[in-house]
Amino acid sequence: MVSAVTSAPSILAAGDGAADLSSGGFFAGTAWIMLVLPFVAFLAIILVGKRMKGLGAELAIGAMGVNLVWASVLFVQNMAGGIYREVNLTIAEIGTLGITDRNLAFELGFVVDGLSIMMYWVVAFVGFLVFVYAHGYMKGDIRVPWFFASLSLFAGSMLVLVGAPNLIQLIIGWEGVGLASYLLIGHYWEEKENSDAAVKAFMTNKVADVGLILGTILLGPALGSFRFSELSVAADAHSDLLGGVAVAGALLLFFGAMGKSAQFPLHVWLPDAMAGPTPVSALMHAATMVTAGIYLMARTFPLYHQMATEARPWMVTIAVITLFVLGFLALVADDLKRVLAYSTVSQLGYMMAAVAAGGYTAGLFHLFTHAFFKALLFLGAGSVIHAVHSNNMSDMGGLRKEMPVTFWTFVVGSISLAGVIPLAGFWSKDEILATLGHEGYTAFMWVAILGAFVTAFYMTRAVALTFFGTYKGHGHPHESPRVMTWPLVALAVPSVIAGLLNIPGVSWGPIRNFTDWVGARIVPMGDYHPKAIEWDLAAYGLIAAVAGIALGWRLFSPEAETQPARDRLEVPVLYPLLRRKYYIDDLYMKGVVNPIKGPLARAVDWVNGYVIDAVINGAGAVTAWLGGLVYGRLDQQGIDLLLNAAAGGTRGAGGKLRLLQSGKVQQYAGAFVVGALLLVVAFVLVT
Amino acid sequence: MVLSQFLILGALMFSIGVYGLLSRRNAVTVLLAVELMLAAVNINLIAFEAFWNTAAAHGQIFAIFVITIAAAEVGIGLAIILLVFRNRASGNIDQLDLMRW
Amino acid sequence: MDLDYHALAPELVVAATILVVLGLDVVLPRPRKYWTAFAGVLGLALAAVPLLTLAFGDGPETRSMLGGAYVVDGFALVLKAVFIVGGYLVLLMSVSFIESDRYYQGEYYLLMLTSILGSLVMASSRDLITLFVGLELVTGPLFLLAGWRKGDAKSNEASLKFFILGVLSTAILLYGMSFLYGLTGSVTFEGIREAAPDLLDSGAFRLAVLFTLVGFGFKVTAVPFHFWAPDTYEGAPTPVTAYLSVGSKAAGFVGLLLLCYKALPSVTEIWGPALWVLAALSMTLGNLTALRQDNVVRMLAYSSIAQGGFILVPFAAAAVSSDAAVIQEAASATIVYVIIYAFMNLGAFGVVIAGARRTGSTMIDDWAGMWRYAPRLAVLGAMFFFSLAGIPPLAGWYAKFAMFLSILRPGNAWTTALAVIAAVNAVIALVYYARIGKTMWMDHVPEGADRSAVATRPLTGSLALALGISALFVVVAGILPFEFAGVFADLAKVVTTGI
Amino acid sequence: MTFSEWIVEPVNWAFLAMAIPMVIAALRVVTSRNVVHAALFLVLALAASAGLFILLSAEFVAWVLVLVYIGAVVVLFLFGIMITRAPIGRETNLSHDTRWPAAAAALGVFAVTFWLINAVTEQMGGFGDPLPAVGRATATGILGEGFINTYLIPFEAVGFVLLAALIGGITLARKDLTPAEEDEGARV
Repeated sequence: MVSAVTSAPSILAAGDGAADLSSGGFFAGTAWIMLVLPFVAFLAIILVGKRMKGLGAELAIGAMGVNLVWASVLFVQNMAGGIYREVNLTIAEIGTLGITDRNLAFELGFVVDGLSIMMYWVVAFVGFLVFVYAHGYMKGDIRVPWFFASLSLFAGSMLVLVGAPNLIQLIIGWEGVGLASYLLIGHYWEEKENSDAAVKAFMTNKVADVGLILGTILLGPALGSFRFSELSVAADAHSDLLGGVAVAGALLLFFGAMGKSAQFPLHVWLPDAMAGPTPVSALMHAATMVTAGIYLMARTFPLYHQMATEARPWMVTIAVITLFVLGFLALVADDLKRVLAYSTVSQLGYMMAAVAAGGYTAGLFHLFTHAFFKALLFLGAGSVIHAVHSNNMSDMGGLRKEMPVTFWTFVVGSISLAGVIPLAGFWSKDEILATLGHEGYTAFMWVAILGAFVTAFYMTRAVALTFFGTYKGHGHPHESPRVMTWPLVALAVPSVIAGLLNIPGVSWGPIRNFTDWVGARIVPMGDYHPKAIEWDLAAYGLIAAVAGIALGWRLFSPEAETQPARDRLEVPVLYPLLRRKYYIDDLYMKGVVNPIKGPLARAVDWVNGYVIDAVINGAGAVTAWLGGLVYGRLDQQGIDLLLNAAAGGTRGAGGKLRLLQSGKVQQYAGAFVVGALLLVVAFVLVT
Repeated sequence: MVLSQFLILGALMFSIGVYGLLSRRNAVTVLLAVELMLAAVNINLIAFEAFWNTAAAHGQIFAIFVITIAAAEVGIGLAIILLVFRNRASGNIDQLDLMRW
Repeated sequence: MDLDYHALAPELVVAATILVVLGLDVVLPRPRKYWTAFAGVLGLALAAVPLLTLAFGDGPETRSMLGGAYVVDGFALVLKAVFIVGGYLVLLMSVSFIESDRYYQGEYYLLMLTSILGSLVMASSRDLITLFVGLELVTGPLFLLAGWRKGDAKSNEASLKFFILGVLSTAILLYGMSFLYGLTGSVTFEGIREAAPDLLDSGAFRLAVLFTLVGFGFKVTAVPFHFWAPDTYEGAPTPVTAYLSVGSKAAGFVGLLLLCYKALPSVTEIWGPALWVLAALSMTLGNLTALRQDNVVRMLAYSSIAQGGFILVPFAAAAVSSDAAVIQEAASATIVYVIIYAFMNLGAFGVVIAGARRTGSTMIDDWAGMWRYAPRLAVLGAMFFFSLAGIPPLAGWYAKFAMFLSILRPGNAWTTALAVIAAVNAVIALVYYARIGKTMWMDHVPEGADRSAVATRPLTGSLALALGISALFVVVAGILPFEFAGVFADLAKVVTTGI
Repeated sequence: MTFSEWIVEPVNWAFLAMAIPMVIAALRVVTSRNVVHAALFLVLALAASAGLFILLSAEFVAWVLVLVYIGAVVVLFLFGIMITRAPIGRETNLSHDTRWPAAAAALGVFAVTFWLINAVTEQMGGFGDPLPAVGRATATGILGEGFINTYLIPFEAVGFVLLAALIGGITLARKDLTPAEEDEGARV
């Protein structure tokens, strides 16, 4: 029942912003290939993967390579001048619903505009490199064809999601991403822990999906269309159709996004999702899955920016809690991938905060740069894990000599993530800070700056514990094969330079800048762009980053690598307490006894040797304690407790209800009669 | 004669049937109680039929169907009771709690 | 007598099949009794032929006979098709099950066919008497079939419990119907519909409507009229349970549809809130209790209670609206859900039968790691359970989608609240469906279980055919749901005409 | 119509003469400690209701009731009682502890129904008026026509209900033969 193909939506004429956008020519018209190819690869791998030399990897890589070509051409075209094209195929008419008399339709199609081109390219680029890397990483693993098939399904679903011109197709892609992530996280399903993690991810996402689906059902009928283009135009025009449902719909969609993008308190699945093979983590954290929520927010940005302004403070609050509170957890984790996972959660908080506060470009730019350095960090971590056969940093150390490529690229990624000028992370984070400040969330801006400090701190710790000091593992680590190292290098380059694409106020001649690229939408986004670099803000951000690195280095440098430093990792709550007790003794000795012994002679030494030391140690201890508190109380106990209580509550209720089933037929009959009687009494006597 | 006297009589019979169904231990007596409830239905039907006094006599036809179906149900019920009795040597239904929860 | 034999042909074929089965059972010696199964399956397949000629032939859309007491229209045809196909699948599942034990084969098929005949009668009934007799024709044989494993005390008990609560529900239903007739002076749905608006304020009329609903509430296992279901489902032979949870439940919904939309559309104030309560209770209680079940049949029993609640949801939507389009959509949502539910639940029971043959157990834990030794069965199981959970692209998602669409359309606070309850329940349901999926796919085969020796071919030919048909439907309807949607929209118009 | 107006009508005496024994018999059905007595009290209650039907000019239904119920069903009951060897004679424990909740439920049902019927009587005056049908005899022919015209399908369907009940009931209730006995039967 496929009917009319519309190359451009009828609404295009109404959106004045789209008037100067080109339709993109051949590559935009055939962009659907990108949505379809991974599924072709998926089927092909399932069918013939086992019999191929690379066990299907070449099919997955090939499909992704073609996608990368398409996405790159579109990316370059869009640099020179904005592209907009939307194609919708009507699959079925649903009919009218709700207050408008417009016919709702179930449509499939694809959209090519600044936002989707950026995402196509990120998914294709990161995906391609991860696939190549995985070819090396998974050598000799179990179920390799199945793994690559699932990986293709993962990327393909994400592309369907990104290319979706309407909410329905987005949901299809969304569920596909969830399904594929379930398969991949549980790839080593022989271990119960892993399959539990897969189920946890699936369940948490499913809970959030209720919000997305309800939001769709609320917005679509009210507007009379599921299309994003119509939603954007209507929101831009402050249409009455959306008036009543905008805030509720926006919050419901946001709830959906919270699940996929791991916003507090729905972040619980993401750290456990480490159970999957490392390439999956890299893909999941950089390009697919977790970015889906941010993408949804960006896709429906006009709704939030123009109509649902009441929803935004709530969203910013949740995002800032996410970025700040959950960053601490990375401080106490021993599992290298877990450190990176908590870092992702925190960075997603940055992106969400930016988009929610009204910084469309800022959020997307951070998504863009984060994709490179986070993929790089995960692949680097994978390389290390591949070498030492352990996820734990307590089994690593001193690897910089054995694994120079991994080491240097990992350092680049870390510094970029920490936000040191002029690497990519600095510029994108700076823009988020500027947006928060400009939109009036000043307090949150300072929290975010503090968050940057924490980020730098834990990344320094991770680098120090992994690559410096002495090796504590077993066996002989060695550099990974070329197939794994060159993706690292390929990712390191954009991790360094990508930030230059969007320096405030700078336009690079014919290729313009990132703001212009993602601004190619059906209506102008109308978000804030700083005209020039705000040097004071940049300085604060930089100071926070450098301070974090310095503190991290001070505490975890090879010289400080003592048993107490380890204890701080392994006994997060207990250790600081012990440490404090020690302080009191110390204070008593040095602060009370010594000054009396030699008040003046020791004064300089005291200031020099103690105050500075104490401040540094104290700051470190407090941060670590906070991390321990958040991790131990809030995450491990609080949230899990909440979830367990919810689960236990329902199970408990189920248990109580179960007792109703006594087995005695006359009790059943009694319930029957009383039930009937109550119905009559309720609806006869009361009304 | 007024209609309500029959309806109230019907209600009384129905309630007595409910009591019997809920309180009797023996399966056969439970079945007897159900027959009382169906008798109440028939009283209602015939009384309403008399009240409307239409030519087509739907109420009486309905009542005859109820009687026939009830007879079939008794046959079915006794067969089941017999079956249970054969396996358990008891006609008491409050001992039937093999399956619960 | 104005009989339209073409319109009556499905019923006549089934009735003739019953007599043929009876005759064969008398004539055939015991070792050849399986011919009765063959005759039953064949007869039911033949009964589908006139359905096709009626649906796609040139005749009138609505064939009314016996003074309007018996009507064959689009609504009746589609539901008859569901009953016949569903019955066909149950018979296929029964073949090996019944043959494998010392069951009475001929009588079994005779009773099963009689019950199917009853549901055919119900779908065409347009007055209380035909509806009631049809309902009894559905239920009566099932009381007996539930006890068909004669030597098994559980089966006996299942039968007796089912029977006692069944006759109680019949009595309450009839008491309600007697008032329905008495207050409106009519037994036809049309007459009741005309008289009902004047009786809206009458308490006795409310009692009549509610008691009648309770009678059907028993059939569709609405809480608190559901208590028989878990015990009976567990104790009865599994194919009978499959039929109970699908055929007889669908018959109950046909009764409810006719009663609510044909007879009582003008008094939605009475049945709407009542069904709202029943839907909310059934979904919640069914799902919560299902969470705690260790036996897959019992879990399916509670899940089917919860699914019944989902099917009741659109009624509440129709009750708050006076917009014909909304009411039609609600009716269509119920029909769609019933049809899709029939296939996916039958499929699930088929998997249970095969799984029980393979593992010798219906405990969920004993099915752990099934994919290792019975991969096809594990795939089918995951498919049907995930379809029941409503995960696209399996048909179950569209059933839930249509249900949510219908309940959200009126935009009333009560319906929205019910939608929220349904949404929460949909998530809860996922937990236990996913759990069994996980057990089959991810857990280890239990220690010491020898899976190689027990029936290595769990899928006998007829069972495989039944599963194949169900699976095909679940996949095709899930991928192309909107192809079906148009048909149901028309059906809903048929059901709700005159509102 | 007031009670004094009502009670002076002779036909109402007839009504009471049948209704009072009927209710008493019904109560005995559900309270008697002897199963056989309970079944016999059911006969009495049904006979009284047959009498009421005649009072309401529904003779055919009344005779069907007598023939089908008293003639067949109750006999079936008595057979059932004897086969299941339910103690013939007094049994101490025919009702169990749930009888008080059961009584409460039953009273609730009666109270609600009674109240609603009264409300109807007040609302719709007609229910309180004398019944028009008294003295009118329904021609049995009307019933016959109804069965083979309007209600032909349920009439046939009832036939199948009875067939199923008969065959299924026999199958379920009969004692299973051992395989050896079966072979014996097969050869004959």
